[in-house]
Amino acid sequence: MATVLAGNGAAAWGFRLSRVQCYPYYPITPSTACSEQISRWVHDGAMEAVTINAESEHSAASQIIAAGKSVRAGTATSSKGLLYMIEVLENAAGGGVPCGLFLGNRATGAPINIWADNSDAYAMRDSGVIQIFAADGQETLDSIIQGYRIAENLRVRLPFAVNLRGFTGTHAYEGVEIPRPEEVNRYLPPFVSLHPLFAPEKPVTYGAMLSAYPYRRHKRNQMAALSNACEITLKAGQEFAEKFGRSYGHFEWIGDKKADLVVALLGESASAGEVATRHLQGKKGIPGVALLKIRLFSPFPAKEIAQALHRAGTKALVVLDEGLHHGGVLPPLAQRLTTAIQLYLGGKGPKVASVIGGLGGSEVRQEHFQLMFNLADNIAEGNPYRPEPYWLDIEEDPIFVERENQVSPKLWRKWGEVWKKQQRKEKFCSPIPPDTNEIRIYSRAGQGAITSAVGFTGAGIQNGYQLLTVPAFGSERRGAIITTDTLLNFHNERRIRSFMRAWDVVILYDDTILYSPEHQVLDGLKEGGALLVNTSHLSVKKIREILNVGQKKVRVLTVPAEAVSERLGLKHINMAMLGALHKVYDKVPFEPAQGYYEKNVPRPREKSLEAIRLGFSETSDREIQRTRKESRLTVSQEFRDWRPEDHSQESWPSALEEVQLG
Amino acid sequence: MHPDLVLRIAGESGEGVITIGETLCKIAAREGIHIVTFRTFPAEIKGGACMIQVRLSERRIRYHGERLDFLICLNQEALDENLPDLKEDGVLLCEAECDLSGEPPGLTVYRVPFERIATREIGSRISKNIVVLGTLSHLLGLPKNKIEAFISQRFARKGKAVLDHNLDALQRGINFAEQHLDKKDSYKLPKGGEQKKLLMTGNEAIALGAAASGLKYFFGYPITPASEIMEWLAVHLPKVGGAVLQTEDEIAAICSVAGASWAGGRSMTSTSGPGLSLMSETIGLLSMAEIPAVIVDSQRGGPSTGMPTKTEQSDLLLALYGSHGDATRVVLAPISVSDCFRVTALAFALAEKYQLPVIVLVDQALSARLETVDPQLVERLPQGSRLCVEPGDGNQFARYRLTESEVSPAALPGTLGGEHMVTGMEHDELGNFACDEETHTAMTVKRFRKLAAIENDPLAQDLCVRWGDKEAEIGIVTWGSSAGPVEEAVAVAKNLGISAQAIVPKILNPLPHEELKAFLGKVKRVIVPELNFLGQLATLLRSTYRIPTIGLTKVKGVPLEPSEIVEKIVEASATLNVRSRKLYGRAG
Amino acid sequence: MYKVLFNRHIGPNPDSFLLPEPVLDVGDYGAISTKGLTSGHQGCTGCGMVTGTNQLLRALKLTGKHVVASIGTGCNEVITTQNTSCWGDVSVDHNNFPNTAATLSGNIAALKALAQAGAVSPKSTVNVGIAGDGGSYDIGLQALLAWIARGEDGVYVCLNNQAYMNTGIQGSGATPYGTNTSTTPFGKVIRGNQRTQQYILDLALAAGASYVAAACPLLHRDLMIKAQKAAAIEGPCVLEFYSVCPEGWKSDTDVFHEITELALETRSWILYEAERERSSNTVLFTLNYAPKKYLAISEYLKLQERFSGMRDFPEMVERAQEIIEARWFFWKPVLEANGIEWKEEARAS
Amino acid sequence: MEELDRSCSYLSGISPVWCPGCGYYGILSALVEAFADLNLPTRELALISGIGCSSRLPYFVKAYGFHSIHGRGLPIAQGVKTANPDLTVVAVGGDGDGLAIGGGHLPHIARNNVDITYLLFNNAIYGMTKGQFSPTTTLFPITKTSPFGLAGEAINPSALAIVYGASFVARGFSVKKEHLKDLIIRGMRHRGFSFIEILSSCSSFNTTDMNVARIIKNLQMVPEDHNQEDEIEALRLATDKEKINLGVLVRNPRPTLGDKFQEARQKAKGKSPVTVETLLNQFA
Repeated sequence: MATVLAGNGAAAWGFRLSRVQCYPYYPITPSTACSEQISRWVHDGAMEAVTINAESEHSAASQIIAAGKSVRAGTATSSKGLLYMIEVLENAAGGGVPCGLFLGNRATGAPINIWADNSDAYAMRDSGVIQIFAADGQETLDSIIQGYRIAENLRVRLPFAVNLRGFTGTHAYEGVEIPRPEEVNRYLPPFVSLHPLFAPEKPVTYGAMLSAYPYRRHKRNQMAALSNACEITLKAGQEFAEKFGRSYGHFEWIGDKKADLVVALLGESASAGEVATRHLQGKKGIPGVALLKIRLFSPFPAKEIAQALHRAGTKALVVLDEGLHHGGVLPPLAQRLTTAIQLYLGGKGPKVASVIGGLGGSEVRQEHFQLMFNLADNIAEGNPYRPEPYWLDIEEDPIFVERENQVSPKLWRKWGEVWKKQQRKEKFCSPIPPDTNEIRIYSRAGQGAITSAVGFTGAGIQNGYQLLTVPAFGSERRGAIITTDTLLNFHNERRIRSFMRAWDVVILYDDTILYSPEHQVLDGLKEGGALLVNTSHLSVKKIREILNVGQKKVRVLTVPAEAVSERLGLKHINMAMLGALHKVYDKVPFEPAQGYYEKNVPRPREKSLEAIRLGFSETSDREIQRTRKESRLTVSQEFRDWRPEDHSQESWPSALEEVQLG
Repeated sequence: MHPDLVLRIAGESGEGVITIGETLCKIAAREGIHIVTFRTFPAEIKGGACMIQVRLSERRIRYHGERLDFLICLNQEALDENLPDLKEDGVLLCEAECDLSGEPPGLTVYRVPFERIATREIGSRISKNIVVLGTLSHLLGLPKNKIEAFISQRFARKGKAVLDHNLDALQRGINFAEQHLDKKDSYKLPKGGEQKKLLMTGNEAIALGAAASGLKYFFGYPITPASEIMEWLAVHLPKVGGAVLQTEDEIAAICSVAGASWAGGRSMTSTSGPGLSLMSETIGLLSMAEIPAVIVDSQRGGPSTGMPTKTEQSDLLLALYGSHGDATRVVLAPISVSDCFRVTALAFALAEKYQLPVIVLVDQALSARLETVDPQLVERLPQGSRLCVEPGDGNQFARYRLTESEVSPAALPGTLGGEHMVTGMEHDELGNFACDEETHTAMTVKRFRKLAAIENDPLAQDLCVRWGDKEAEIGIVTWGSSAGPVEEAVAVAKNLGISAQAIVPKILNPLPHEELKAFLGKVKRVIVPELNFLGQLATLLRSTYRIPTIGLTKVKGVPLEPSEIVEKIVEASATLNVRSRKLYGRAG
Repeated sequence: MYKVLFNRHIGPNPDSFLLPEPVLDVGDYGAISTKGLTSGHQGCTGCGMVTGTNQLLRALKLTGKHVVASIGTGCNEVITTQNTSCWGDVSVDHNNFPNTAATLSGNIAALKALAQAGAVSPKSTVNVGIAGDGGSYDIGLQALLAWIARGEDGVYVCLNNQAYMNTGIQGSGATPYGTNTSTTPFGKVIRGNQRTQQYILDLALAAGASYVAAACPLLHRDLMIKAQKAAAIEGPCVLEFYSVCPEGWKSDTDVFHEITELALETRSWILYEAERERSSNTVLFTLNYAPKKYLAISEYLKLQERFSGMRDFPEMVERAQEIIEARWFFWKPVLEANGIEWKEEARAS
Repeated sequence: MEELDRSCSYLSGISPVWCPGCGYYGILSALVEAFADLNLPTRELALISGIGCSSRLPYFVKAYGFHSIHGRGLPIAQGVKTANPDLTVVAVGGDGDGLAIGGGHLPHIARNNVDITYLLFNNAIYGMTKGQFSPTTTLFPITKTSPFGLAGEAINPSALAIVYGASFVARGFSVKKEHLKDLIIRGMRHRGFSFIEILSSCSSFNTTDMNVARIIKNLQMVPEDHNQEDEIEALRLATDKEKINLGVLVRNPRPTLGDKFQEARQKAKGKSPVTVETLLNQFA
């Protein structure tokens, strides 16, 4: 039975199930929630570990390294926090300390940017840490458990890091299977300290200073240990699959077995790639396509990947990097793949083109993958291509250029020949029909929209659907307008984690959002979709007027959620809105969902449940009556129409006589 | 023997003219004679012409009389001013030194050297009025002992010396008259009834009526001619446990009334036109917040400061419509002093029962005039009280609950469980602000239906006075103090052989439609005499009933005279057979 | 702030109101063999730090507990672990330069976790962090103060030789006024170190340390008593050792004794300790040494070439003296109670 | 927690309509906490207000409330207290309400020493009408209706009240809630007219005059040894140009209007009971 967890929550479960004994932490967006969850468990006594409220990431890293010599230790961080750790993390690798890290990947700035890319993970490439890239919460949880298994292997004894893309991964709520602790215990044996510090009978010295000869020997051994991790990872994955039924290797091959065109990348962005790949697969005129989702980045499984590409007969490989290699020829992943192909396949390997995208929270969407496959196709046809990276979503330097004057003359002089020979092909770039249902909530920060969306996700998962909820996350103040998106996938056999941005339902938690010029709430709403507004005073007609809906086929519904909550004495309107959502969107049936809510709604439970029920029943697309608590005036039409008697209209036989005659 | 005696005493302010009149009235009232007085005030506090006219009658009267039977003048200026009003065969008592060169031949003249007697013989100019009294005692047959008793009562507090001084002056007056004046005319004090009468001014009647209706708190600001109400209450209201406060302005006065009334005490204020203008905003609040209050407006010449000491009936439209928005209120207009008393009581009854402001319109002439009233006045006063509840049921108290009767039960502050808001904003039943269309419509309807309910309330029945032949084709509609001259005029017209009838509604908002409709349905000409330029009642009648009216308006600062009305009646009777609307096209 | 109390008694003090029993004097232990630092280290001749560490480790080992030392990078680490280990019968965890206190913290957490798991007894081990003045006053200050603030149970020792010696004698936060170092050279315009030195024990006390003490290897009884007290007292305890450095101070290698004595007599190094009673937040200060005769600071400057420049500038010497007097003023109540003059004028004339 | 609950029972449950960041929230909370501290029954509380942002306050408090017309809160409160002396009457109003349109009432209510507590919310702007200058605007002279600066000098409300002879004058600050609560309690305990000026920032239209940072920087509590009967010293404190003095400036008890009424009744009452009939006799 899957539980609804965000990526951070899944990571916390990973540490918890791995029986981490020492967990120092220092907060940094977007991975803080993992530490928060563990602190909560430890303070509640649900998890037995020593947490340390460190004053910096540097100290947190020092602490896992110190403690990691005696017990199982781990921490979570991101971005600059990781960079601050790297100084000491090398001591973990050099000192052979098998501690664990969870990284919510985030840009490293400057300019400061709190959103996702792989810059921080790329920055730690040379610190000797095992780097695993997970694509979702489930993989994160599983990878952390496997990570300790790999790291503590006697042939490895190195620190490891599990990476998950910030926000779209760390803050995406979805169904995660939490393995049973006793099964994990069988898979992951207790931590054994090879050279215990706390053994008076055998004093040890860690971190001694070495001169050149012992130093170079030590480093060679360290490299060998890291190389061993490659094999051990595969083994750990296989064993994990045997025990838990979910298999993980060095990489995942998605798409055609024989694939002329391959796009390679790390981590969560594969969700969108998967949708695009499946869309292109088997299409007329399109050769075999596949997505190479690489999981183990360090040590890089070069040989295995080269073999896979060779087996698939790949002609062109496009590598997406969500980070840079400043001053380098190619970005890190592209560089590693190029080297691998060159080393193991020589001239027989596919041609490799590099694409940089997804920086600083940029979306990597389905259409980007379509473009990349298109590019690969061009390369496979023998057309020239850029030796240096292409960029995604840079208007002045696009992948495909139709006309010369589209880009600057300077650029055209440089790449005009390439662009002339390459063309954007409709068969690659046709729009992908949505295959899922999607719901978008516009709310104000602090209104509890995420809680309700997560509740809805849980109810849906309980009813056997795959759901994913991704709240937009930023540096917004309380009261700013934020969005929360939920995706429903009815194809149980396929994992879809990527939004098409075609909304079946759009929900406004606050009717003032209707007036926001920055939020065009009708954008992306499907024909026949529904718009649900929390309002006590706007009529459906008025809303249609404000939005200028016109003849567009859109259902508009309203719910007086604020009045409902106020009546019940609830602070937030989210529970009433949750009920209303069920009324608007009936694919997650209301009756069975209530069973889930009974166990999971926030306190006070009874009132929340009542709010859900009232929200459901009070949602309507009719013109609403004014709802102003009990003081609402209920008076008869007759009463309202009463006016003082008009005596002037009566006839006066006597006094008026003269006037009429005149 | 004349059934009526119209007497005027004129002189300079400070000469004790009014004391003479009042003494005369007092003695006459004790004799059971009906009295109506009329007096003018100079704009100055001392100095300037002043006079008091007293009409003494055997029957019930509402008018102070048009032509004088008896004129007493204390100086030349007064003589020149007042002589034209004296009947051709009237009596003149004047200062001996006055020049009577243009004197009409038919007069009976008595000349007395009041000034000399007072200054030379008594040695005090201010006792001149007592000398006059002594002279009058002889001429009109006032019993000496009654005058002495009155003087004793009046000067007792000032010490024996003063009292003796005045008694001496009285005696000298009587002596002079007995020695030098031969009674040549037939005017005597009219015959009195068996019942002693009470003598009071309109203002006093209002104050007394308020006290009798349970007034507890009075807030006011001095203004002529309404100040006497506050002055009287300031002395007497604390005796019955009430309180009077002179506030900083009329706004504070009416606001304090609003507060005190909301807190449960019967409260009122009195003012004149300028004050009512200031109070207009709060009248809207009282109407909106449904708080009872009684406001007395003693009208004076306007607009603006106008003529503070002169009478006029020009605040009718302000009283009816003043304040922005659809503000409801009741407007009452008494027609005589005894009416002032009962109408004030009615004002409290209606205000409390229907929780709205009630405006009582009187005018300077009515406020200031002394009139005799029956002591039975205080019996069977109109009664009405506020519908109060003690909720205490735990629910939020709905102050403005919509009910069948349109009157929402109130909870006075201090009542358990009755916490509520009253507000000048449009509100829902709980008193919380609400400005949606439904609430505003419903609440406005609620407030106006109270007025409709008042029309049918037993308290508001029989508020029309009618005189004359019920079949007459000439009708007169008037209001307030103009009723007296109209009553006289109808009688005069009858003597002239013209049949006319009159109706005087004492309630002007809501109008007594049943009675007015019946009246207007009978008559063919409608004369509307009133003391303003615009013809404010006529305007109201024309707009309400779409009838043509013949206006009779006067803005001279003095009351209408019956002869003016008779003139209009004659004029109207001449047009009865002419079928043209042109004649009646002009308003007012 | 905390309430200040003074111990009337001046001298070594085995008693503590935080402990039920006084700690033992070194001589009271009888024959318990301890190792301290073993031979083979690469410390300079006349190094006070090695002596201090040695005395520290011996004192801790005397208590019968296992000692786990988390040590920071610096002379002390480099000279004892190069290709080998001179740490005798204690376990050593060297991690990095800035994170001595954080490493100490990690090891304390590990001990706690192991104790939770029932693997070891929490009282069986003393966790001690050892760093130099650079690692304590400068780069490691954040970690140190945070460790104190967290209130973890351990001992932190700052081996203060008043400059970065391992990297070639650069000025640190603990370098005294007027000192000539390679980054604060005695120039023609700027004459030596212009900063007034900081005092780590003041910072530690302000951050909430349970016990702080200043010691010098010359008075080894006092030092070892303090080390034992720090090991026994619950909560974060911070010790600071006066560590003579002939190389950095440019003094003769055989005047270890004289320099330390002059430091004490001129009061440029004050031996004291302070313990904190947490419930009432009272800190009891004990002065462990008061010179009979106050020597002028100029005497102290004589033996060390690092001060050679300032000797010729009376106003600088005067300033150095003022710094000392200002700090000594704190002890006025104790001195008066013991009939000792505290004023500057009272110094030998 | 219990404390909070008790003061909450004085809230009507209607959510205030004030802007986010408005100082009036602090005043409301100080007021209900003062009620809770004094343990006043809600039924004996009467809150009277005029018009303005501050005058909306009675809606939010569970009590007998009267939201009247612009500037007239004080005379209405006078009427209420006169008619029912058992009520605890609190009048509230803003600087425009109390010092501009209703400014004429203040001296007389102070003179009469009506036993009410008057909270003057001084935010130095007309907030409800959205940003026109008020009688206390100084530092923020460019408003919607004074685009080229102000013509007049600002009024100092506390000084005015002292000069008018209010028997209790205090100045509070909406941010200093506990202090303000204490002032309100003292004002309500004072028998007679209690004038409390409450400085409060208008977060939407004037954050300059009542700038919280500026006031915090410049404020100073009235010295403990200040003689509250010394009106000259109080005036000096109220008009201090350097510092903003908070606290009780004047406390000078004297007979109230109610006392005067009672005295008048005693004096007017003769030996025999007075009825309408006896009143009638004087006209005989």
